[in-house]
Amino acid sequence: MTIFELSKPGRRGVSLPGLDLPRRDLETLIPQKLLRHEPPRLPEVSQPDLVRHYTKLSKMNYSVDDGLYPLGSCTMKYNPKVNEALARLPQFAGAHPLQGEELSQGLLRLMFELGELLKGLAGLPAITLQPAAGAHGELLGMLLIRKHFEERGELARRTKILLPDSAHGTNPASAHTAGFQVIETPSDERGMVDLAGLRKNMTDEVAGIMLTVPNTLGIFEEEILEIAEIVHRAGGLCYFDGANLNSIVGRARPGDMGMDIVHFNLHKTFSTPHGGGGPGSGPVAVTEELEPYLPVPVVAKRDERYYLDYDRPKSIGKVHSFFGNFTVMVRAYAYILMLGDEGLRAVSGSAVLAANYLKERLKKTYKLPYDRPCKHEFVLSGKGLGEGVRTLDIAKRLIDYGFHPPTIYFPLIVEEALMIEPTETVSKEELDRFIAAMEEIAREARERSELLKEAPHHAPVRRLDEVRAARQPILRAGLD
Amino acid sequence: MTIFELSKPGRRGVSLPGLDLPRRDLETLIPQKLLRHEPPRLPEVSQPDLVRHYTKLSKMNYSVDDGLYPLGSCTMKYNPKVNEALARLPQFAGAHPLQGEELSQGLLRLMFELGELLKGLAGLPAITLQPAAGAHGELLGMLLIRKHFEERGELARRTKILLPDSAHGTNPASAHTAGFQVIETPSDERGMVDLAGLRKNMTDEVAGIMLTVPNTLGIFEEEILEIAEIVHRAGGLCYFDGANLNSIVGRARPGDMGMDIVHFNLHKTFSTPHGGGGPGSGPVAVTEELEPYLPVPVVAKRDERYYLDYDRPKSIGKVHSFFGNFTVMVRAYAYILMLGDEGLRAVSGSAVLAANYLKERLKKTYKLPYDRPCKHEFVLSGKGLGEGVRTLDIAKRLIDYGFHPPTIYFPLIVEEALMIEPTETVSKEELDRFIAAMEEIAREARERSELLKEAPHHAPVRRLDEVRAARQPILRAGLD
Amino acid sequence: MATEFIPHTPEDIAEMLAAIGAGSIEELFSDIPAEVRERYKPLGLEPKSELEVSRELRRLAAENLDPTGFISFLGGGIYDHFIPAVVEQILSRSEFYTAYTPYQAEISQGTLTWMFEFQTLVCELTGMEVANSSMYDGATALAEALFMASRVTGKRRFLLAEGVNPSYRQVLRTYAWAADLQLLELPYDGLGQLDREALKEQLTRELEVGGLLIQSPNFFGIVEDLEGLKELLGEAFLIVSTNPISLGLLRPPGEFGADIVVGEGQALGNPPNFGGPLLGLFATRQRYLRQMPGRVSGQTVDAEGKTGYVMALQTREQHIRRERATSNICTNEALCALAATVWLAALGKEGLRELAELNLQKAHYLAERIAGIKGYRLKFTGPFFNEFVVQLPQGRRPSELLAALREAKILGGLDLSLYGLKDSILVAVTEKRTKEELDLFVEEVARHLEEATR
Amino acid sequence: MATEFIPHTPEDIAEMLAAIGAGSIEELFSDIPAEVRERYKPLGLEPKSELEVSRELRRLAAENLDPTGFISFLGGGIYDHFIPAVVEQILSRSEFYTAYTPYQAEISQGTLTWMFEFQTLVCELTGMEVANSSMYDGATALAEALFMASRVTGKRRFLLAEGVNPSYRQVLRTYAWAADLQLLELPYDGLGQLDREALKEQLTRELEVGGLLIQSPNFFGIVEDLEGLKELLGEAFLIVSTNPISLGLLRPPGEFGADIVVGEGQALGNPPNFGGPLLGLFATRQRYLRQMPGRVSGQTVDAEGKTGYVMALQTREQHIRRERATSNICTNEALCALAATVWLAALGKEGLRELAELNLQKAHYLAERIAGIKGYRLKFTGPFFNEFVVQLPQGRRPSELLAALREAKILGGLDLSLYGLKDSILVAVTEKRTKEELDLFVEEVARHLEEATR
Ligand SMILES: Cc1ncc(COP(=O)(O)O)c(C=O)c1O
Ligand SMILES: Cc1ncc(COP(=O)(O)O)c(C=O)c1O
Repeated sequence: MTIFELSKPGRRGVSLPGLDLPRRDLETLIPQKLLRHEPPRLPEVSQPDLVRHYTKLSKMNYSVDDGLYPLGSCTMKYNPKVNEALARLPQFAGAHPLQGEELSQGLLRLMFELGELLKGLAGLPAITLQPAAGAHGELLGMLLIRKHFEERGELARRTKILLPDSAHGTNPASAHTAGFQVIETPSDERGMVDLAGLRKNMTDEVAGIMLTVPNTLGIFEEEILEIAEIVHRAGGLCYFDGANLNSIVGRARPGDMGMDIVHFNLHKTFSTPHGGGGPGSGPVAVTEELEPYLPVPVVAKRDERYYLDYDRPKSIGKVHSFFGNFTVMVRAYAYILMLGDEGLRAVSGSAVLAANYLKERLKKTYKLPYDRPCKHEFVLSGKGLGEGVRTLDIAKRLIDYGFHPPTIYFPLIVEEALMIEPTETVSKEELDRFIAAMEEIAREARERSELLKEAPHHAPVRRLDEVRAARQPILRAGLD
Repeated sequence: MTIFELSKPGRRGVSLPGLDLPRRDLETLIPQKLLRHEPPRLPEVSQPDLVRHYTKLSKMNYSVDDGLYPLGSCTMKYNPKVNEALARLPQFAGAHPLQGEELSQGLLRLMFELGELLKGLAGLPAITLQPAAGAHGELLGMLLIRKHFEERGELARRTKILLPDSAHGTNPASAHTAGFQVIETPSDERGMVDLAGLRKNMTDEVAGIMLTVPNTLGIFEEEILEIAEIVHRAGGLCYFDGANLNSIVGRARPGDMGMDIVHFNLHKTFSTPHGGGGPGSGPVAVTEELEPYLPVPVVAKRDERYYLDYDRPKSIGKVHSFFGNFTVMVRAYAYILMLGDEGLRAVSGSAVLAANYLKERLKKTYKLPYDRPCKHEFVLSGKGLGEGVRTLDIAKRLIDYGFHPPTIYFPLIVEEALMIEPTETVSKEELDRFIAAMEEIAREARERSELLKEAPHHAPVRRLDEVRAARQPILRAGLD
Repeated sequence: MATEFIPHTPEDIAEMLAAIGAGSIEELFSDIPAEVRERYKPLGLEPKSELEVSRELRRLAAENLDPTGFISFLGGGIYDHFIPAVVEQILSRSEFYTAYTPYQAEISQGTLTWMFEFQTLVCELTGMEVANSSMYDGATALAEALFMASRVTGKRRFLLAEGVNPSYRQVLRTYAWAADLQLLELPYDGLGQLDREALKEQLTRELEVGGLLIQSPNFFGIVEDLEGLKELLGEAFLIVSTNPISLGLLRPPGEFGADIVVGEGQALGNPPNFGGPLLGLFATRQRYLRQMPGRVSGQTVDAEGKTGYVMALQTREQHIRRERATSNICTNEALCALAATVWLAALGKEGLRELAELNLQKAHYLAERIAGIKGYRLKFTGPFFNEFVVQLPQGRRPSELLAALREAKILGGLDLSLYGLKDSILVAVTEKRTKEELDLFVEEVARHLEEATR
Repeated sequence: MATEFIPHTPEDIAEMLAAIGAGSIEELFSDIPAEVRERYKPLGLEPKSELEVSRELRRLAAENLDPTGFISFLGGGIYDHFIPAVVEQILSRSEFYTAYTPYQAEISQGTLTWMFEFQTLVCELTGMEVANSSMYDGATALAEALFMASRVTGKRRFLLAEGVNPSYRQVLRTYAWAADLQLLELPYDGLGQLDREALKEQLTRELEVGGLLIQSPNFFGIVEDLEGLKELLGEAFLIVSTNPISLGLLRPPGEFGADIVVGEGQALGNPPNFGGPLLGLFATRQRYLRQMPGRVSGQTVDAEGKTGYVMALQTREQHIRRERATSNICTNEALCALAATVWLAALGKEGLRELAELNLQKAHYLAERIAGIKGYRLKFTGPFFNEFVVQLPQGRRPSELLAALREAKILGGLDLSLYGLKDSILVAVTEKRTKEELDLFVEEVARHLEEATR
């Protein structure tokens, strides 16, 4: 049921003040031809009905506050509530981006300090907070690489970006958006970048490599230093997709691994809520060499005063209307301050512990194609469980057990993949309940596979027809 | 599942700052014998588990924001969201009651202005906002009556309070608490106070009468002026229980009906949320004659300055630690300002309209013992629907249809009562759905009565055993 | 007419009137005597929009102290404690705050479960066996204890320690007057504790005493010596009003044999609210259960044997027992009790202890430093928790000191001259105060002394 | 070690390590090269409690402007509009804000339903046929429109009106550079509108033009004359960036034949957030649907035939199509789009119109009154919505005027000398400004003039 179905002429959800000054005829202000003839058909609903509708909708969602949300690659950790209160302080949420530096010292200082902390965690000396999400950070990173080679006059030649075949979809898409051609480089049987393959692919037409570390199998690239050396020796740059930083935060730094560019997902590692799909924030840290190319403005400090530095002649320009997703930064900053070094270390420690625990327990029941110690996540295969049972069925059946399913069918290099990331914010009791559910489902797959194929049985709706939605897309409500 | 079941030693939901000054040994500060040996066994839970637990609990509740909540006598109307934001302003919620008048002018002004508005709606010249709920207001009202007769030297004789047999339970309890003896006076076949009976009961031992208007049958006391006259002529005072004011607000005033004392339920008529049982607020307006007895302090104004008047020698004293439920008053004040006269009139108009609409439609299916025009609510009987079906069964079955049941088994003068108060904040569509559900249930009662007797079927729990809870009360979690 | 809160369109209204057979809404009010309707006088208020009313209330708010700009040492029953953000997150779940009393248990398990948790927590804190799910506030909880003690003991005379919060004493006097009970006030001694000799004297003299009402920590912050009181009282009730936060460290009244323990629960996760809503705590002994006022949640099972909760022992309550109910209370302070439940669960076993100790240590640090200023001294020598009485140097006026502190953005405490202690102020220190703030307080007091003596 | 956000007790950890067969957590990190681990340098941060961090961030907040204390006329893409309290109530439902992208449709019907509503609302506002569920912000939405137009038309040259927000133009230049697209800027005329002659000239000259990017109301608040543009452009795309609030009154770009309509949706229920998060709106024609970037929710049925919603057309997206996706966007601005949905639903059909008209009327009242001050004039003569450019009297510096207004607690607008218009300021007026505030603004401007000329 959509809000439009609650609409009736004459209802309204909120009243507005009357006009407190003389009214002028519209036509004297705006030429008739530029005025709207028919008002947009917004719904007309009373405030009680409005609140009831969205309250009802909210209850049709599963969320982190409902329980385990082991969506691999997404780091669905608990979002500390105090951060919500802080991000809503009127001086933060109510600040206009053009109110001027003198009235924004605290805001700029917060951005500056957060940047310093993130630089410290990246092990890199420069940063921008401008990207609005991880993929936005990736795009920015690719633009920096582009600029780097443009400045050196190598752009015409360096047209390729290498990607492991396990890469997240945003990586090739971002590289492509920045005008690069994407070349896949293979993984070896351990799930890591195949060095021989890399050496072969790493020609002088290659601008750089994008690595996700740990990769999307949850496996740390043990030979990362060698990878960096191969790439650097051939004149390329290394991009570190930091989406999975939750696994090593407080223990290891991309900069120390030879990485030139790193993006953070503040909405993953640093616990800012995912908002049903966003907003996020994707700061990008870089080497000194790349620093001049960062987008304007850069938040800088001089004589205890913070300012926005626009005077950066080599900058690539701008990728966001203003400075990025500020109130997301507020949350991440508060989070890092609360945890401190010890807490950050505990985060990666417990995230990796929980993942390995689940992996060890579940591999007895499910196929584990890459059977190695993992970091924050691991990938099972749903294959071979029972007559015609697919990973999709397992996922839908998990819903009946009260859990959000893992990421499925990704990474592409594992057939029928189930990518499981518990995060550190879930109790062992909950992990054990999840294991029990997974085991039960495996049994059901053998004995009563229709239970899986027809799942979910206990959700606001039964299984939805995705094919139909693709074939005859209905993307807006019929209002006539 | 209680929070205690999530507890494990070493977990915690929030950390605290360390001590930032030299620590002294506890025993040097407090004698050993006054120190606790065993800490209270509070639960030890992490913040994610804490939030998930209470989020889960919240989803086991039905609330106004979920839909129709026709709990008779409770006026479960929609609570405007802006009032929540306003009540939480730090200058309101963070104010200490003893911070002094000079720092509290806005707070006192708000109370003063709200008092003025309520006086206007009561049609009475004096008010106190001190009572924390309706029953507290009743008690205060009874104390004022007590004081009135004490001052006149009639207390020894005037020991009785008259109550119609339809009265709400708090009325006799409050009268009794104030030291009065309760005498029931009968209703006539129309559901109103029987004047002949009243005349008989209204002796010179009677201090006054407590009337709920409209009464708990939802029927307006048409002869209220006669009632007041009878009582006054015999030297008694008239108390008006304003719990049902939603039915006449903006259209008629208790003061104009000859009432001497009126209590308001801000959490009913004035839309402040019920909080799962409270807090409420029960201001009491009185005649000039009773004004000197109001509890201290009274919020007063002199030369544009607001102050707390404690200098009231005839005051009965105090019934609350401070000034009453201030942040509830904030919400009520904002509500009245938003509605204005026109809105208040619309409230009672639509509340009465909705009730009569439901009544007329439902009386075709259910017994309506007092078939008269009603005000904001009406009372059906669940009798005679089907083989052994009781009102309790109807109520529980309504849960399966997604509605909160009405108040049941009250008022006592109707057998198997169903007391239905829709309020003005529910759409006609929702009312029609409720009617359809009630009709369907009546059919079920005849044809498949076990459906009712075993209801609810679609609730977080099945029907609960109340008898067992009374026989072997378990009122706290076992922690050993 | 459809306002934003009323979904009835003109069309809806017409349809409903038609179903009723009425010509107009007006007609539905013809049962109200015409003269009453005619006498109605509107308030003279135009409807206003949310934006306008918000602006107006924000303006009113701005006429007050903004507590975020001041360092507060105000106490006297209401305290400025830390409230973790989780509390507000849970309280703003509309399923909690827009529901009412859980009359229909099957769709009120959220409320009934936390009530059950709350009762357990109150028992744990106080060392008692049963607790209800809230009373209006600390003062009325104490008054209800008085009534209950009178019901159980059948006595009409009670002793009241003068260390009890003066405003509670005033409420007690009002309630006692209503019920024809007598209250006899007992003085405090130089420690600030109940004068035990006076008590003994009364007890030997007054054979008809129903109980003693005492507060610990008392109004002056002094921890009363509860040891031996119950033994002195015998059958008479020991009724203790307490600050629940202190019970993170202090031996609970239950262990001293108290018959009823009450208290103000605001400190547990509720903001000061300008004095309301507050949270009355009420706990007693199992044997007095059926005399206890207020709502309780009890554990039971559903038709399938699953654990669930219902309102238990409703036969004590007004809606069943009417004038013979154990109290007239109906609407209580549920949401404040939920706040307390979440707050206590968030702090947990260790946290409450830590918090109580922060209060204790900080209060003592400040007290000692103030007592180190020339002419200043602590009025009482008894042990105190997080609040203490400072006696000013001869001739100094509390009101002047407090005004000077206010200039320095410090709310220095309560002027006890309003409560009969001419030369003293009552200073409260919570975990929220930093050493820096305490030192500033001391500095400003010293500076005021200097300036005044100059 | 269990912090408040990690529920693992030492006991839990030991059990989990045992199940894994590891001796310590440390051991789980042995796959990271030792030298990398050894090089790790801590930040030097002690853990802090919620109370301490709150205090610290509140202190930072206090170093800024408190917007509640100022009257704001700042615009330039971000506006101070009324947000009814219902929006925050819904946004604080954790089911909404702690969920992620609705990959699992059956337990994401809440999100998918409002996305579907949002798409419908954007179509209604813009007069377009399909819309996605959000882009990062107005600037990147415009950049995505540029990319899409280039994909569809196969062209690499685009015309860009100079009236487009300068910061959007900068973003466009960056993106265009990445994709090797050319942007040719077209000037505005004395009305403040696109110079149509310049456009015609370019169109006759440039055969390879893929489209025109234009903003209306433009950066100067001027409503562009969109009539006839599509006819001039022919196959080339008409891409319009708009302020959605203006569409409560203005004829939507869709009715002028726009191929893509984008915009900044912050004004719809989102606070300024110091410039982020914002809300990129994106709408286009049905025929270009499969070239559209971003997520969309589509209606379908479940196994029992019940209506439900799923993420539709995912084959356009990066997680399926990878480098051939229609955009690299993944995480978007969902919660801001939810705010916009609730906001629009709360205002409703009448409300949005009323609100837009309040903006228009108030802006014109203020513009006229300022233009009535000696020496002040409106820079442009074209029609404007809620924002306008004021040219100061000769020799007057915008920065000085704005500083003077700031003293009077007024944020007077943007200094356009930073954007190349030396003597001008950009003033925005929303429904939140009262006549009183507008009159104060005029008074202060006049006073400043007087003082400066004295
Ligand atoms: C490995 C990886 N890289 C990049 C991204 C893109 O980040 P965002 O969604 O913030 O754009 C994701 C997000 O899911 C990811 O998992
Ligand atoms: C008629 C009537 N009177 C009095 C009361 C008592 O009000 P409160 O619950 O606020 O104490 C109620 C509440 O239900 C009521 O319905």
